[in-house]
Amino acid sequence: MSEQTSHPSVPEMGFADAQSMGLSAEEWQLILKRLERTPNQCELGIFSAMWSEHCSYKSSRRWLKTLPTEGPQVIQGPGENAGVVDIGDGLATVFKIESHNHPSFIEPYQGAATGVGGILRDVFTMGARPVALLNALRFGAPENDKTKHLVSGVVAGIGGYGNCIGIPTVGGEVNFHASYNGNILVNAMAVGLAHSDRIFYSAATGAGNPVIYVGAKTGRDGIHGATMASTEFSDETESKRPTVQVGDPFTGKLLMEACLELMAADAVLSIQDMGAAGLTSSSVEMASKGGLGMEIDLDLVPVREDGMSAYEIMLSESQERMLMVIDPSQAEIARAIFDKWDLDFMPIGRVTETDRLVLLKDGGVACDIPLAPLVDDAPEYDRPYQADDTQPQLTTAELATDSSVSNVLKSLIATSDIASRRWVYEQYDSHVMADTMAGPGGDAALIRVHGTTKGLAMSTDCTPRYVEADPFEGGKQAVAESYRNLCATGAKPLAVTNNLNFGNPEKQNIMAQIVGSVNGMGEACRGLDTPVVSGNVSLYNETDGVAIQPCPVIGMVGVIDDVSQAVGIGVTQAGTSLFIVGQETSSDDGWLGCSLYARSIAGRDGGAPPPVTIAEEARNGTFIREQIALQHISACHDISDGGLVVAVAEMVMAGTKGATIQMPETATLHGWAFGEDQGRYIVAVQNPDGFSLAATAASVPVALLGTVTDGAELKCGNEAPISVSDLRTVNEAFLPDLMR
Amino acid sequence: MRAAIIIFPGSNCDRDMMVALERITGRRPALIWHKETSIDPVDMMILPGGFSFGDYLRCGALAARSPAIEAVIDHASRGGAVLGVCNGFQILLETGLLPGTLVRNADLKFVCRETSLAVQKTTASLFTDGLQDGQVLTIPVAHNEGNYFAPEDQLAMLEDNGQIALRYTEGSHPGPANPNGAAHDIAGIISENGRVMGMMPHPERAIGDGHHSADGRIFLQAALEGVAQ
Amino acid sequence: MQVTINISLKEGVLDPEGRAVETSLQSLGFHEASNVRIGKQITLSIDAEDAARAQQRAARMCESLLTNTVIEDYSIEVIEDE
Amino acid sequence: MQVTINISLKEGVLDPEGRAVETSLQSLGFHEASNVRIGKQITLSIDAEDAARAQQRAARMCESLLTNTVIEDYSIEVIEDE
Ligand SMILES: Nc1ncnc2c1ncn2[C@@H]1O[C@H](COP(=O)(O)OP(=O)(O)O)[C@@H](O)[C@H]1O
Ligand SMILES: [Mg+2]
Repeated sequence: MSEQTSHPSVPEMGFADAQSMGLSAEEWQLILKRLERTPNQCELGIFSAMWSEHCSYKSSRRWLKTLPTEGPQVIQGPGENAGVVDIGDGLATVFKIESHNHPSFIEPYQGAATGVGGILRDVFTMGARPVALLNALRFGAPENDKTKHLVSGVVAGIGGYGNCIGIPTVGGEVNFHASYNGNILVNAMAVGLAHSDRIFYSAATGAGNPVIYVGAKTGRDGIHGATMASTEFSDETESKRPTVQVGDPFTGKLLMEACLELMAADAVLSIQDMGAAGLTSSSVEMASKGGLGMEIDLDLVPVREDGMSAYEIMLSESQERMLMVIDPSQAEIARAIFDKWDLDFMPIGRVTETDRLVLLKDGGVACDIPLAPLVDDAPEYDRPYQADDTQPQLTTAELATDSSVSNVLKSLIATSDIASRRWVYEQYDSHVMADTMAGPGGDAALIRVHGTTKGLAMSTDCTPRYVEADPFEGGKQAVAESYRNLCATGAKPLAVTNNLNFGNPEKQNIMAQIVGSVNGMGEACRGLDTPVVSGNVSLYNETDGVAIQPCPVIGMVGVIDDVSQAVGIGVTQAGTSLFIVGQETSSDDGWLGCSLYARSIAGRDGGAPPPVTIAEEARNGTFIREQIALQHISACHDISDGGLVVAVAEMVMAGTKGATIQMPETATLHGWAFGEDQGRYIVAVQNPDGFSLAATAASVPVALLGTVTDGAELKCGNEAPISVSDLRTVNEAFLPDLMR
Repeated sequence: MRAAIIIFPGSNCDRDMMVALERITGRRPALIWHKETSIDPVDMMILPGGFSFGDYLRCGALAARSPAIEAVIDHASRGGAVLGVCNGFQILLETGLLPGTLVRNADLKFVCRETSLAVQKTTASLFTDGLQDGQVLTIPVAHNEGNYFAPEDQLAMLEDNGQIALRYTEGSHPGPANPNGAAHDIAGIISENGRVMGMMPHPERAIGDGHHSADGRIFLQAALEGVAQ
Repeated sequence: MQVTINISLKEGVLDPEGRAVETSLQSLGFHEASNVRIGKQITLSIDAEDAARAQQRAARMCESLLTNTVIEDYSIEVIEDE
Repeated sequence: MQVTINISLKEGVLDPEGRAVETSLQSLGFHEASNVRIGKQITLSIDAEDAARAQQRAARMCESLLTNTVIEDYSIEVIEDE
């Protein structure tokens, strides 16, 4: 016990200790210099957590700064718990995405569940009621031994938390690739609604004000999770099995309701959830953002276990906890609210004027360090980078095969990339709150906004194979695809959050992936007027030296003014005409390089991905939204994985009718049918002539593709028709078969 | 028509039910915190869906021991109408107001999807009097423990007494009609006097206005009219 | 006093989880496993003057909350503190 | 052979269910109850030549399926058939 009780410098730490906490020699030297003495264990732990990649963004910060973060719609950009975007009517949407990759690999259920819990806290900390959850998941190859176990645990965990706390999970993405065999990705996104003049921030205010700890008790869960999330995985870490955090969605729900009630009562001055690095990051961030100091008596922290050291209390990642500064005159009201919800409410310290973090324990000082170096002087690296060789541009001719379009279609929609995700999303409560106007299974999800006619639209997207082949184009593409998903429902995209999942940034080619995709993302966000308002970085996603396919996930949120005018992807009206938007009739030599066709049918990985032209994306997206608002479009779907014919098949499977499409007479038919050229949509319209005229007026190329029919068949050119129920059977099989 | 919705810590469909009833009747139901020991007289008490007490121990077990439940039992014993939806159904079984139990879905997975329900009018009940026998309603479910179970003799009794009010039936969903393995395809049952009903599907999520279906509104409307009779 | 309460499903009561576990065990090659049933084990401390009293209180807890007597049986073990 | 496997959360791992049950017991007037932890008890038959072998197979089942060794401990009891 005596180790932490007396003076800060006992026991003395050495470089070896720093190293074991993930700090480099330079960082150790920097700490000694800033402190002008040797840190004790607790202090060193605090430095190591705050300077971890996870908290400090030391490898990515330089590049993140280049992203556009401003716009008239932005109320709060990156730097707070979540981004805040104006949606009119005095309302704002608050959202963020976050990764829980490593914990989910070790304990898939709890890892995924606590990921969801954590991102929800980020959103309600800002004063917003969470209204929707999304996720982006990447698993190893379907045939890998661990995949099945990880899929079932992660999906159950996401559902376990979201379903219980009562926030609908409305969308996401799942993909499989061998590069994720030893390092899955579990990214969770939460979207909330708040009054735009009632946003809560983390900066501490008012020296002397009480610092209150609320929520669940502190245990020894996930100590040093933030540093774990910042180092490479190896079989050794797997066997080390750190105490994992266990989520408690029930307490999470109580905490959410209590916090929202407290905020409505005007008692909160500043508030911060305890996420990665727990009490350390919350206290440091609150104090430093407020330009103040903080003093905490660790003996007052509600703990679950006996004999916890200062180090353990500060670095515990126990879930469902918050730190707040409250108005002392409101303390009784605040306490009554937490009593009602049966939650701990404990004044543990106060805001000070010292610019220092002072921690007391067992009558002594357990830590006394200046705040500035923890945050402002956190190391920032300009890591060298060198891109891998650029991929060759593959021609359609060299990828052609003999199969008929219908046969290729049937193969493609059965693949792991395109197969229906129903097995996943039916385990998520997608309509609790009763505001889900469009849930999983379409392009973007839509959530109605009470008291208005509006709907929030949201989607998560990334195509790692494109990013791997060309980080810049791939980064652009992730934004463009999200943008298309929103536009396809009729919603105007407003802003994005991103989750940069990469390998070890100390390797030059990985760093080049980061730089390239952030640059691409930035260009797309600028061009599409969707600034980045929040995000997360997850690096060192490697196992035994092999990196994952880079996966910079975009989460985009937008608004549709009248949600009753939104359209879905399913075709429902026979006799309507199908058009391709964003493509001339003559341009039938599609882009097959890096496509799913190339990989699954032609057996050829790689090749340059389809380029994205942002100006065309903006023009086409705007046109689609206008036509939907004018109610000229009855179904709409963007063209992405698998290309044109796959998109048509998805519209038919999701709808109640069949379709007939004309196919060009061309030597490069497979390019036309399965090319993944960007910026395109398929729409069903009532009035083809009017639609063509409008497109011409907007300078948007469109081409008539076919008709929606009463039959239950999809007919491609002169090929034998395929019954829609056969398509569904093929498309639905993959996940249930895998998970059987 | 006065309705009260009882809220337990962890309930999460209380607001949904309130909004649905308000849209249907134009009148906002009373919201009652589970610690209340007395409840002003109402025509119908509703136990909403969610995860009361985190579904810990057994679904509905901890909620069924809440102070407000005594008022619900009292109300029911005086012939008052009670509706339990999803977790509310689980709570009703734990209180003993309805027989049987709900165990984990046969495939051990949470299930959220549309289901088709056939209305069974084998006995008089305020909940089904306004509906047609065999009428099919499309209403979603979302639960982990909706697999209705009772010993064979009790099931036979439920059948004989006409207490099975809703049964899963074939519909448009690609999966099996019965989403959870419930005995006798039971989706909802009523008490012998027809005044207490528990059901797994969520009518409040199918009241039109952008929901996939408006059949939940048909169901709730019929129940509200039944109570008013 | 340290008390352990074992709660098992009554015979004849459906146990989907037990069945699923049995199937998984079989498919993992544990062909010798059968009749898998899943129950609960609750451990708690009870502050009581003697074992008999602890036993009695535990039984009350089972009857009033811990078990669903329609489908579950229980047994109680008390270990006296030394 | 009749085998009972008791699975409990490792010490220090949060047991939200145990906590909720404890609170509920308290509010029902069982103030003498504390430290409530909830685990699982799996019973099964194992066809094996002797108890040692049954024990060994049960341990294998625990490691490969029945327990989550990251957060759970287990113990095995074998009752020989007569
Ligand atoms: N992990 C998931 N959770 C919830 N919904 C999902 C998940 N994965 C996919 N979906 C849903 O399935 C549908 C198809 O997903 P995806 O193929 O990624 O769509 P798109 O290509 O249009 O981006 C979408 O509606 C998506 O929201
Ligand atoms: Mg998508």
